[in-house]
Amino acid sequence: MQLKNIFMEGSIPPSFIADSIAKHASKTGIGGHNIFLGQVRADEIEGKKVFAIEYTSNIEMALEKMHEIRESIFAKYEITCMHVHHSLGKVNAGELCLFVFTSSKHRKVAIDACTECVERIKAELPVWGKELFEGEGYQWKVNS
Amino acid sequence: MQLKNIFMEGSIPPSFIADSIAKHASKTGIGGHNIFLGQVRADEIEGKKVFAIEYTSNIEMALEKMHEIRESIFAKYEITCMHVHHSLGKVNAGELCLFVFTSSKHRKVAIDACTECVERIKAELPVWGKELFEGEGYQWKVNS
Amino acid sequence: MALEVQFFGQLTDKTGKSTVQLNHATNLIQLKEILFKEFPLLKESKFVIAINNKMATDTSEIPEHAVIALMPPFSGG
Amino acid sequence: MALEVQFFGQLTDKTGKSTVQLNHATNLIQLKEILFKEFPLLKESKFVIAINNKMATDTSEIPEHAVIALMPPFSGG
Repeated sequence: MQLKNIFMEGSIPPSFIADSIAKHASKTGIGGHNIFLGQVRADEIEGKKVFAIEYTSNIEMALEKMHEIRESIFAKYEITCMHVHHSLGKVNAGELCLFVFTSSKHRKVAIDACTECVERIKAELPVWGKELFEGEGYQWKVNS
Repeated sequence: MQLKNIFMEGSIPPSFIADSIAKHASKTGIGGHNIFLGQVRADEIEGKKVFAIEYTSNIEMALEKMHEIRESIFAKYEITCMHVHHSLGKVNAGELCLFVFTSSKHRKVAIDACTECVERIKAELPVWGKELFEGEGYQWKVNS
Repeated sequence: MALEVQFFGQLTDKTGKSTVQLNHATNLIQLKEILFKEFPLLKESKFVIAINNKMATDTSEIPEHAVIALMPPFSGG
Repeated sequence: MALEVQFFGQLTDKTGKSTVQLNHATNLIQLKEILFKEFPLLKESKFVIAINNKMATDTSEIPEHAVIALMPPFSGG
């Protein structure tokens, strides 16, 4: 089975999101899209400021898990399509690292499917973020 | 008081959405964005197919109501910003007619604020959609 | 010409116009009587009424030179 | 060289490397004993283990030439 690749090197450019939205103009059964975007925060921890997050993953396992999440969300919600993109490598503060995009005939379905997908990605995908501090040093990101 | 204009003539281009997203790169306290997009469906009603929706509004009242909705959502949710754009005039099937964009430090806040805003827009803004059929004829849209 | 009455959405199909000028009516009950006589199809229509951009009830008083908006159920988005 | 063990995220700080080759271990209890001896800092770390990309428990058997992944709490997004 060919697994869909969700990973891209570096940040997700806004133009990539626009292209993805534009591709749905031919799907005239869609009434609502919901998009979640994760953006890297310049958090300050004990006087040190995060300037970027560096993402790594157990890629093969992450793609298998994402396939499983996708299947279960398509089974649960009447969505027309779902797209997921996650950064690997360095993403600067203010840049986008996660893009989850669901579409459906009805808005509530798109919103609920997107929200559930984001939660599952954060909890279940073997991906790790290393928060790099300005100057030097780092800490490992912890998801809440 | 100068009310923010949410209306634009015709459909909302995906590039407009990308520009709006890109403007948030300098707000490095944001951790999550949520975007809802309404897209015009080519519904079929008794053999007739919707090819566009034509939107009209009681504009002054709509902008006052939107201001009230904005204030109450900012009071209820810890969001960094919220942007709303709605089409007036003709929007073809497959094109976007509504763009609601919220940002927050934490993802759940952004998602909840966006969802509530969309619901309130649909229920409370004096805007009307006229569904235009291919060939001829129309019917007035009813919100569910 | 003391009042302007505006019709929105599907109400424009019932009245054939988007606005009419009326002599004064003191409250909405009286105003609706006048409108229903001129536009009988309005009687079967659902709508809310705003006076000078504020939502009104049947007993709301109508000031001079008011702008009255008859608005059917909203269907934006 | 019968087993490959991979470390992810903060575990690479505890081991100083991202992968090691080990002789065979029959199950995860035995494997962890070997790893904890070589990398004592791992003992205080939280992680889950996958064998050939499948989540495993302490009693899971380890096939020949397996790839074992030690993964700390996920923090994607």
